[in-house]
Amino acid sequence: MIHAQSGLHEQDEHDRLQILDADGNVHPHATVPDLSDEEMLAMYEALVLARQFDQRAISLQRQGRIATYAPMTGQEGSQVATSYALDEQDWLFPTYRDHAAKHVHGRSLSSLLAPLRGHREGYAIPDDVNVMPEYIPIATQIPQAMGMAWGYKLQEQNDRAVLCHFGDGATSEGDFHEGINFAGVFDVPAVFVCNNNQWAISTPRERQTKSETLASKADAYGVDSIRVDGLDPLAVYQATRAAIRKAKDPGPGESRPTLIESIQYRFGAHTTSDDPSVYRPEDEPEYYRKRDPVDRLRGYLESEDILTDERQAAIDSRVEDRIEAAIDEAESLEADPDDIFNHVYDEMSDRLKTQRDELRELREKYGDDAFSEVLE
Amino acid sequence: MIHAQSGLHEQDEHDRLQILDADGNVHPHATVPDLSDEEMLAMYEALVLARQFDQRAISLQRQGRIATYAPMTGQEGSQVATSYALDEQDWLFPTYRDHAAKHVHGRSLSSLLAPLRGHREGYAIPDDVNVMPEYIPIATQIPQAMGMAWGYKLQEQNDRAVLCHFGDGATSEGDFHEGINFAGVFDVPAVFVCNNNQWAISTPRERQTKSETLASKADAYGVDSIRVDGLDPLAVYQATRAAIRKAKDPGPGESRPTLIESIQYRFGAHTTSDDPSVYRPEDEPEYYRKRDPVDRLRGYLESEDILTDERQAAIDSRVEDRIEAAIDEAESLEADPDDIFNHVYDEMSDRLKTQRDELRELREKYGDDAFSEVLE
Amino acid sequence: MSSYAETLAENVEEQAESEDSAPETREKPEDSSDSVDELTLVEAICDGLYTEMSQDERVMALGEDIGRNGGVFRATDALYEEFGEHRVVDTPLAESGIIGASIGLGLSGMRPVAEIQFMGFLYPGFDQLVSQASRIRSRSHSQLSAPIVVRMPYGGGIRAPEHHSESKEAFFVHEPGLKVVTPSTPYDAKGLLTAAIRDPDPVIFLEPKLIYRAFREEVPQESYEIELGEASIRREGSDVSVFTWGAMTRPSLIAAEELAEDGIDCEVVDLRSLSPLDIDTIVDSFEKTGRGVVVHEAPKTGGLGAEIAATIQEEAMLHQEAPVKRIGGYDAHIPLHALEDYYLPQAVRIQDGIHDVMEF
Amino acid sequence: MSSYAETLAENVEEQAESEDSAPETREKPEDSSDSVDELTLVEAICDGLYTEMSQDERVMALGEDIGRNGGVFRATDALYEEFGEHRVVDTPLAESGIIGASIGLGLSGMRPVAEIQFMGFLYPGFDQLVSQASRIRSRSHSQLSAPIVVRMPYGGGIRAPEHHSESKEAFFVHEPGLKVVTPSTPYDAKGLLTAAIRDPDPVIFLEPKLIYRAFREEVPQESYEIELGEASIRREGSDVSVFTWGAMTRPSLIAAEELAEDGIDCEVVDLRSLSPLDIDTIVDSFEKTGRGVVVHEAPKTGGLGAEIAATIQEEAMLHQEAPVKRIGGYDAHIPLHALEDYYLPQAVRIQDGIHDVMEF
Ligand SMILES: Cc1ncc(C[n+]2csc(CCOP(=O)(O)OP(=O)(O)O)c2C)c(N)n1
Ligand SMILES: Cc1ncc(C[n+]2csc(CCOP(=O)(O)OP(=O)(O)O)c2C)c(N)n1
Ligand SMILES: [Mg+2]
Ligand SMILES: [Mg+2]
Repeated sequence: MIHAQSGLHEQDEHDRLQILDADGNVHPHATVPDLSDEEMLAMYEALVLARQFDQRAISLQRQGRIATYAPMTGQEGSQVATSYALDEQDWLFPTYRDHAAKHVHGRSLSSLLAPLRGHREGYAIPDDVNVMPEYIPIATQIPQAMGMAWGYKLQEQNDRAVLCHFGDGATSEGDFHEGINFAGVFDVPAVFVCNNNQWAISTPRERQTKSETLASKADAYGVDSIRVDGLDPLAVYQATRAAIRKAKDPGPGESRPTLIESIQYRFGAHTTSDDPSVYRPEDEPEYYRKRDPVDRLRGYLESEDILTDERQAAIDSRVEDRIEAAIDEAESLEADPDDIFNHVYDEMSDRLKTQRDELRELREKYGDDAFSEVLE
Repeated sequence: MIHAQSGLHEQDEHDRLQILDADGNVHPHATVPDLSDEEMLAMYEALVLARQFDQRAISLQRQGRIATYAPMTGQEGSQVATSYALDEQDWLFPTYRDHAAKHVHGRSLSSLLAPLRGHREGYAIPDDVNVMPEYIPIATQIPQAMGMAWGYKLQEQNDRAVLCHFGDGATSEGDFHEGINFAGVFDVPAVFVCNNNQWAISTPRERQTKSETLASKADAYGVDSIRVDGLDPLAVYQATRAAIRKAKDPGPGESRPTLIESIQYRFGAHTTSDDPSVYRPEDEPEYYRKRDPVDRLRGYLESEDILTDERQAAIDSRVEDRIEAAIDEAESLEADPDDIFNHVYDEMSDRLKTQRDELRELREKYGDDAFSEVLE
Repeated sequence: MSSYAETLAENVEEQAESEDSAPETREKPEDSSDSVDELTLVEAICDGLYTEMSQDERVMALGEDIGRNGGVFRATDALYEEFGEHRVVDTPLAESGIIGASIGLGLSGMRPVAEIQFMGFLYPGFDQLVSQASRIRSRSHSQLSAPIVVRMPYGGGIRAPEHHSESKEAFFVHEPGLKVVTPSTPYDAKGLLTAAIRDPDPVIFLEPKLIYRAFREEVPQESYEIELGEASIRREGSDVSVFTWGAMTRPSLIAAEELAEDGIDCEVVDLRSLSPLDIDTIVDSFEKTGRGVVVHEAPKTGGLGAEIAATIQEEAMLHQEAPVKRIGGYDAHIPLHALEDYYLPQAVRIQDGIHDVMEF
Repeated sequence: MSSYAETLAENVEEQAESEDSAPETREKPEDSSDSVDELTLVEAICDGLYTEMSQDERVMALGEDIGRNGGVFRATDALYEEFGEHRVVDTPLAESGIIGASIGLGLSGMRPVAEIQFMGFLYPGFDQLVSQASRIRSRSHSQLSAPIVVRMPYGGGIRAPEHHSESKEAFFVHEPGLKVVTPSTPYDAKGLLTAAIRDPDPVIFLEPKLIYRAFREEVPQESYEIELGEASIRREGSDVSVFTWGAMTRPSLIAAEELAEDGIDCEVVDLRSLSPLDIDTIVDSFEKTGRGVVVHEAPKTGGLGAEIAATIQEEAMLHQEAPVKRIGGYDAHIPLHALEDYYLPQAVRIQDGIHDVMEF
């Protein structure tokens, strides 16, 4: 029963940065990051939003209103915290699971839903938002994020860093290796966040690699690394903030890039098409549910009297409204068949023009129903 | 002057296995491998042959009698030693530079020259020789060697191991990462030998990766590793032999795969098309030439009275004869244009048959001169 | 809704259903001689693997999530339970590793069947497949070979995310040393897979995922081979030849039936084997009808339609009553699902194209 | 020896010479307006890089051994000395890393020109190029793009080892979002490279290494562009159109001259741009002559010749007096050098093929 063991693998918590314990109490020797009450509350609200968004998205998928969705419950604490640690001008390279990270760094909620409704418009990035479209082919974003960070360094835009997300499974791909090796060689201002949720679909972390930890893989590239409790938003914030600082302004002997292993757990399925009961024990998530990042931050904020019942109620209702509005917006998007051809090249080639015109004629002749969307 | 430093990087020798010192004396605490005098002499003869072969090959290339050649002088000690450490049934995955390793494990000298004369016959492997055709695309052999080792393990052919060569540059490729990671996960009987000759064409080792050592990259895969003085044939033999033993019959707590970093130096050019004076200081090889593997083994054998002047003379003349014979054999090979089509599939497709017949007709019609080989 | 769209809708519902609910583990009957099962295409693939693994110990499956999970499309359903973790192996997430390992396994005497989760994720392993597996034979003067199968779902139409709807068979067809096949029916799926596993050379086995569960067909429980390199005429006809493969076979047949009502008699040739191509069947059919279309999902430019059209004009120009028309994906990336039905050849486009060719 | 073989022999000798001896560092004259240099093709590439890097700070070069070593073919000769290690960068040995990095550099505002040492070593980076760079624009709805150039020597004929003689342009032409060009003269080399660097989309710049040093031509020192997407008619003729590109342009021209003596008047069209194809020029030429051959080094099946033949019969079938003949590499791996002259289209094969087409 190799598989069944996996969740337990990461349950020794002494080897990672933690600020809050499982109940949201500050560890005796830990220092809480220097954030104002408002900032703490904003981060908490983002967490509540993320949790709520995830549940709504799953049910939208069940209703056939969006396509396959990758849930993030259990991982949103780390996502929100890493994006909070960014400065506005920093870039974010997200995966298909990093909905909350994207939103916190500026993407609208409706833009998160648009691709799930089949619209590539959701990947169009407003000029003032530094979030790449999500990466689905595993690990491909790593050399690209490295390259962008390198580019900013070459251009001496020293106030910019790049943060790149990927999963535990991604560490097995060649692109992880090549990207982080380049980062070490060219000493680029990039922060690599490995969201180790302990499963790559059905493959547990310890079948992915015999490496003791994922963080230690950074040694192979002369890159700094740190392990952090990914269910502790404050710890993730602190580790990421430090890494971003170092990326932009390394002290003597410090190098710019950092690999952060954020140890998390995927509470739910890999995607809405996945059934984890086939490959992992039903009770495996229990341990982690007791360390729920939302509960932990709430616990802390309540104990500090930062969060009151009133504030919680206000947050809940704002979150509710924003998600509803986002769904409405996403569902009102209409697709334009010309867009198939519009974004292939800066200037449309003659052959593409001919093809576009052909499709226009066919639609004219037979009507759009002849092409009607399946399941819509 | 980043480049100019490179050779010095590896000159602290305390971190690697050594048996012979620079002059061929046995280090005080070292143990000489358990090899008979005859075995020692055979290994030495292979070294002399390798050195001689290399010089002849370079001059054949100068005369236009073979195409671009990758010299091995300085590295033959390690090549010969690794192949000596193999059992007959083990497989070898060589690169374009591993002429001596191939020969010691069974490939004829003329088969080494044949591809350089443009004949793929040189890659045809006699049934009783377990040497793959050389790999030119860097690092591609690593996952394949891993796979073969895995296959033997699955088939419980526990007396078989696979040895795979590659260079320092190869460690940057994704295939290095993926292959060795699999080796750790599936615990396969493979020995990976990184021939760190400190240069990948013009790129020095420390621009290849910021990793402290190449051996330590194995930690990222939970694979054992060792650094060895690659200019010390006895040390390389000992390390490889131990790794092969462990691959086949791991002791309790031992894992099968090993990464050996064999620290060497390329005395000459990358290939006969390369001019190292463009990118590295002329005197960089000096340090290593003083540690010449042939001289060191000769020194040891002489001091032990295993090698006498007579024996040396006999070796020299045998080597000379064998190389001459090999050149004659390689130069007598004739190419058959049908072979273009013969080895694409097990059974030739109709289209290939048509194409073969077309070429036959053209040759008939216009004569082979119309296709005459350039430069021949 | 066009009839093709309806057909699609059925497929996709079934698909979605089976993906969202826990998969059933199919029972294997004890005595399998002479028996047939009614199987879907993906079940027939699983059955083909099962049959071959039962008979030949050297055959093993490897890939991402193919073990306990049975593959993301359940193509290896229950094989892990049957054959154990050494013959049905979940690998690390690394396509070059998977294909490179398969080559090595093949060299050691195994018969590896690798799964790549989607064609769009093959590319990190492109080098090992296209530049390495393809050449083991030629570079060793036939002393060695790479007896591997690389399976991958391909094609669009299932509302999938980006990079999940690729159809780039042309890449593999252009590389000497590789064979490429794709079934359009459950029966063919098992027979082609069996032949692919037994073939001593590397075979790329493309699985049209749009029709993984589109319909059932009788599939013998015992093993059988469909020879690689042979096309199948799915519908005989005299007016125009439609050359297609994989998931496009069904809309082509639908279009043919509709056109029959207009008095146009289509011959529908399912190529099955994309490399080597069954040129004889292609040319014979064309010489009979004098008109042809090629239907595929891949972008038109540089797609396999070009090879077929070029071959026809080379071999049968004097029979050509009209240009061979290529009805393909457009020269753009396949869009997300709101637009993918405009991108993929629909029965309506196929009919229209055939009309064009008839009226030339 | 045929005249083509002689031409080749010259090239190769020059080649070998320049590879075996220390390269000279070419001096750049101070005032470069209106001046011309007599350059080889590889020098013109180097000059194109130099000119563009001098004018645009965003342009940088990266790859294996392109810095102090000036590239294994000296295509970046002296650029390291001129622009320093931050703009002419030796990377680790990792093609996916090089192309992935280039995409990111492009996104940050740089204009990276990546060198892949030989086309046969591109495949580890295939995913980043074909599946990533190609889509940055379409997946971001044109908000982002990948303004990168990927240069690589390609083609056979230089007695190179295995994997050094690839000619797989068809792979890139089939992928939407990529542009593909290849020069056949020094003048075009500089002009196309300049246009490629300035293009906002990813451009694959294929360098016919067989003719890197085959001949010299006047090349202006100042910068100029040759528009991507435009073919060039190298020889006008009325009897038959020869469509070719890269290193095959020369044997095609040689064949045309020989055939002129037999009274056959060939038009030789150097496509230059393989994606997008200049279909107008191709079709116009064909409509004029009514006969055509395509000459390329790549394997015939699935090669670009198929696309050209398919397009011609689609657009100009009624002008077709003979099938378009494809004179390509065979459907086998290019052999080692003892046989490569049998594999590559030689002038003799081209002539023979044109005779076939004339006599149809
Ligand atoms: C190159 C590539 N191969 C395979 C896949 C299919 N796939 C999608 S998600 C996934 C698992 C990823 O695991 P991990 O990196 O741990 O991220 P997580 O999903 O757990 O967040 C796989 C195999 C893919 N998207 N890309
Ligand atoms: C995938 C790939 N990229 C590039 C090359 C071109 N190339 C040939 S040898 C070489 C350097 C290899 O260096 P290293 O691995 O250190 O081996 P060495 O030649 O020093 O023995 C390069 C870049 C190649 N053969 N394969
Ligand atoms: Mg994971
Ligand atoms: Mg080296």
